[in-house]
Amino acid sequence: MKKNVRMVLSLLVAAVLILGLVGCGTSEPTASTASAPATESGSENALEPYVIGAYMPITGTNSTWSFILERGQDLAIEEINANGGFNGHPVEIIRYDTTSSNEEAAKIAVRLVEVDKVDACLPSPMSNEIKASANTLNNAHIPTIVVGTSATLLSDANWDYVWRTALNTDFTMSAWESAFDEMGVKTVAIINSQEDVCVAVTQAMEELCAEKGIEIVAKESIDSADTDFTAPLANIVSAKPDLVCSYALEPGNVTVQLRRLGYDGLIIQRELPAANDFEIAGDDSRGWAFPSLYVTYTDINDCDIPYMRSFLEKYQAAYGELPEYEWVYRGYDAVMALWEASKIAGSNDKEAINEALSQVVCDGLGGTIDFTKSHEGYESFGSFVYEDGKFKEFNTWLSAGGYDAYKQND
Amino acid sequence: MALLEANNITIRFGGITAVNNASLKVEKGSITSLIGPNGAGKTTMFNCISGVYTPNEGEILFNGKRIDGKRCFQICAGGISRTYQIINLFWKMTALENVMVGFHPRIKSSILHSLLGTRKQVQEEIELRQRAMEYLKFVGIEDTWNMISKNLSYGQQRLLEIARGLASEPEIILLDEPVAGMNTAEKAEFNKLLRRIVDKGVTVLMIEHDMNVIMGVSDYVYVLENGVMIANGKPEDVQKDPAVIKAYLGGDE
Amino acid sequence: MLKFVTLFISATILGCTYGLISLSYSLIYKSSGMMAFVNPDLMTWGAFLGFTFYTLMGLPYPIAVLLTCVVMFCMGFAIQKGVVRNLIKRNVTPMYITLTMFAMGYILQNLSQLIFGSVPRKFDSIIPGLKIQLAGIQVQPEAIICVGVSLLIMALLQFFMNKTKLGTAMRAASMDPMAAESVGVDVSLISGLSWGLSTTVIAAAGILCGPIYSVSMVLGANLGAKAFAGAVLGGYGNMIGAIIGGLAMGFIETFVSGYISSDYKSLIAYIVLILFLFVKPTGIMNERAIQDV
Amino acid sequence: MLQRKKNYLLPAAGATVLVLAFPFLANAFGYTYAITLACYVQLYFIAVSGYDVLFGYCGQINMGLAGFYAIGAYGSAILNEYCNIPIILSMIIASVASCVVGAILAYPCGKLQFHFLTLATIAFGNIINQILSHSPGGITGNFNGMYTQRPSLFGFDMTSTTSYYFFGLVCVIIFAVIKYHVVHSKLGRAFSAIRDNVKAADGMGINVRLYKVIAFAICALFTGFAGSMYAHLVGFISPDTFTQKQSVLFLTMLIFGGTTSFGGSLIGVVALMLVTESIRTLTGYQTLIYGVIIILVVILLPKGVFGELIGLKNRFAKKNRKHSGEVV
Repeated sequence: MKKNVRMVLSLLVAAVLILGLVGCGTSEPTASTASAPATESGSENALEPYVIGAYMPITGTNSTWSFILERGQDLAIEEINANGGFNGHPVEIIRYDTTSSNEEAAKIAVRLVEVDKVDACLPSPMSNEIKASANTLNNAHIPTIVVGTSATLLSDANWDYVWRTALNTDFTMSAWESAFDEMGVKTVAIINSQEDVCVAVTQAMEELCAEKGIEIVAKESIDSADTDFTAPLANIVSAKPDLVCSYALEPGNVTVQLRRLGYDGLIIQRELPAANDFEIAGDDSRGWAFPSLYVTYTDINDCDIPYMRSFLEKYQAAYGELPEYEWVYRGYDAVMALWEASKIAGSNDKEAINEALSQVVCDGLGGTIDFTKSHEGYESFGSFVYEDGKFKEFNTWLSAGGYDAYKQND
Repeated sequence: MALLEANNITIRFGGITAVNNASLKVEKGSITSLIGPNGAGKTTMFNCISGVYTPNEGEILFNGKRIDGKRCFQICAGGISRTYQIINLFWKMTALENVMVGFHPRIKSSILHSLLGTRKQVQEEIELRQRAMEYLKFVGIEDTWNMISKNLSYGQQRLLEIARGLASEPEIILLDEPVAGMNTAEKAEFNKLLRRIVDKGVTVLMIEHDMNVIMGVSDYVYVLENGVMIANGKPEDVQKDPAVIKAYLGGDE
Repeated sequence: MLKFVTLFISATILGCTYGLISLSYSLIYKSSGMMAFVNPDLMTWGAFLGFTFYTLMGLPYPIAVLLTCVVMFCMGFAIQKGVVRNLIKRNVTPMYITLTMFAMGYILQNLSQLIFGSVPRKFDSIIPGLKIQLAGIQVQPEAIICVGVSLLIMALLQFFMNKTKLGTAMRAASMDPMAAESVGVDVSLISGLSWGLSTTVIAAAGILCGPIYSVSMVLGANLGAKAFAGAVLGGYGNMIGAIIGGLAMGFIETFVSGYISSDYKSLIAYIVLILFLFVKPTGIMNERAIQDV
Repeated sequence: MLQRKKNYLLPAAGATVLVLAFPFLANAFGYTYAITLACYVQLYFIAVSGYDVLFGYCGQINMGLAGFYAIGAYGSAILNEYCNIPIILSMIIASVASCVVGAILAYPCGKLQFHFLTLATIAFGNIINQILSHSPGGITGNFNGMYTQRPSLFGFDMTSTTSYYFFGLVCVIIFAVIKYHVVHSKLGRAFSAIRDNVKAADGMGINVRLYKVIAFAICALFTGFAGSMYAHLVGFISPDTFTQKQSVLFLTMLIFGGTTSFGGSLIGVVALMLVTESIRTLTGYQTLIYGVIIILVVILLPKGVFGELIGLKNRFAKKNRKHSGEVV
């Protein structure tokens, strides 16, 4: 009996292989029909769907917030399809999982271009995965909107089909230029993790301090896979800085341990921390200051920006809770910018849409998205401070003397 | 001068002296036997000669040169090959491949040649295949050349191990209880094989229990008991030596 | 001086966490002769289960710990019965068992993401509001509990494995299943128990580290890798060695990142591991549980 | 022996025609993605063949294969970037460097037993990963990774995947020939002897320590070259590709296909590639299914798919030989 069980099984495995071959041949992606002109019976505008490809780390080490980025993209697509889609064509999205690996991202990009023949693409928020795959998309002239925040992403390789609707960390320094003078900051300490996003913003801060003659008394780098930072933080606390810049990937643990070692001054973050970072930091998150396009809200009435408010209502209607992390805004902005371009272009042709993208000026969740000057959608942005449970606009809070409570060694 | 000399060898395993001041000489072209009751230290002596153990005291000379302290593969390459009490074949390889592994120290083509697969190396390989078949024929199991050594019969495995030992063209071959588990017909056959090995110019040092195999074929006999060499000489005189009879058979025959 | 004390305290806490995980590696090696590459993910599961029982369901901490240990014991038992026993029965080469361990690690990691979600969560403190000052440094009460419990478990396991009947039976079963069977040891039950016990220890490590380092999908993976080094350092398979090795790793790491640079913290940990493997594979406690090295 | 060669000729010829025409067939059917997959299959086949020499023939474990893969990739990228050595030359130098590192690592590993050899190689893989992400002077771009170019041969740039496919094909043939020679020479026999019975191998005059070092070195050479091929195929490398998950992938491919055979490595690589592609549409469960497949194969097909198919063939051949009255 055992012998033919073995035989059946190896035939079974062979069948799986052939199925696999067939599988990636015709590629039945989750959402869209085959790319051949499908004569959809029933729906009134029987037009070919406008296919958007998307990939992100849904499983693996960097997959923490992918589900919220998906929600942002899905919400935007629902809204677009409700209002006539791209020049009348319904919009569909094909989503793949890069399992947090650059090689998979590179292969997915080729698959999206050659098998699924997508009309536009929304790559992963992970900068390394973008760098491994964007070339393929650019060479195939596919309009691509990235949401990675790494400073050198677009400047390194000038892709003329790749645009960005997220904050470029290089631009965040101008927020602190005037603030440092008003706060009278003399010495700064920096602790950063190794990811390129953090390294880039650290270099930018070092340039700013050099410019303004502020002394960097301590600079420590940590491994974001780590959980215990007592040693580097002890160095920072004993250097008695006026201000600490915490450019760690996950600020929660760093802040808790920093506060525990006795530093109760202002902590400058790289960008808006996630809801769970606030949860982990608890009341230690008092005094977090960060440049950001937008903030997350725990209560919908705190939000007074009309465009953001309508988005939050749509999100709450769809998911019954407010978004916990700003990736949802990035996903939404990216798809909306694409939609704006399709309106200007009047046709769904890749070249026309890419051309139209360079004329897009529309309102996004973080202010106005403006591609006319460069491929960076957002150039200007605000900065905020988090105190007793609320986000306060940094400059108004500063001029109202809010900083005095955090002054270190005056 | 003897081909192989082991002078007052002592081996201790954490307090127990397995072999105590034993010495033996093996003349070239002879069949020398080493006999003794179970646990007398015979296999330990063998392991010491073949480099598995290094003796605490004493020295081993092969063609006048000291070899105790050298590692197994150096001793084998030097010309001493052996078989094992518990059969130690390469189980997943065929009989032919087992014998070809035996050729290893004698293969002339270097590692680089093997990597590049030069014509000379390929030629040597083909020639090796033929010689391996000859060795199998020599011990009489040539029809099992393509069978995995695990599936051979017990007797065939014994013979294969001897064939493999001979393959490295040694000057002396150590046989560790070669006829254990063989019936009388196979034993008689084995005696003829021993003769043929010696005629090929290979000296034999053998451990064996079976008295009439030893008496029939060995030129010189050493008797070991509890690690001490209690007697040596021609088979006939050793047989009559009272100390041997007492140690071996516990009193009368 | 203040810096030294801070480093010392944090090194002890980190060391005990590593020690606890090394304990589970040594225990499973001694009782089933296998390398437990799946333990890091079991630890993440332990942490998440504890988090669900304690924070989400609001059960008191001891009950949460008990429930988690029971669930994890059954999981360990199931893994042994379902997969490991099957493999040993087919006496596959040991390499396949290692590969299966990694495969199970991937399954557990993906499952934990599907069930518990991928977002790192905060494990509420066990005794809310209690702040302990130790030589001027504010220390989390959970850290003290972690240190205490790991030393306690070490002592218990050392006693259990060497002195009790069941512990000796476990060791016998792993060293020579046939011999153990012949003297009346029900090997299949015993190896199931040894797996269950080891999974419980790793789950305990998970629950104790949860409050200190916040519960996240990669909690196990990060700490697990260094704990291996600790286990080997102390002598693989020796319970006291596991704690000593774990502590040593904690101190090496903390003081290296404190005084040299935190960049090379993991690099030095792995260099220590590989050097010990080459120079003294039996570790500080000279544990002979390993087959001939 | 010669008689068997004759009836291998026909399928071999058929295979070469298919392999050479593959890219044009793929283009014809408009399924060019398969060429990219084929490029990955080529480089993984080289790495897995090297691993087969080490694990299949010599029985030595190496769970730090990603380390050699990284040395090949980064070595070639750095040599090309900073010392602007032409790419194909930099690939060769990088794989030789990986080979040397393999030999150096293998010497102390020679005396380690199974479990500790696994641990030592895992530690080696992690050390290389840490060195890459905190490299002295940031030469490897640490976490930001490095961009790499496509190789060019006699002025002909291999930007298109088809050209890289043929370049890969040439490399596969070269390494397959090397492996064939290694296996059918005293090296191959010495390795199998060590795998089957170390004591007997030592007794038969094989310097076990030296041959283990050679096996490690050959595996490192193959994997290093595969790493450099990967670097120049993808165009961007960063430390988080060369993790332990990569080493486990190599091992899965080898065991999935079956050891000690060309067909085994090939089927293992192709099967894993196709399975990953086909479960790609089930986003969110990919790693779970990957783990389940490994366990299923290990439990149900211990000799690997190829091993089982060979088993089937023999059993089938034996049956009809009996019917046709031939003496088995």
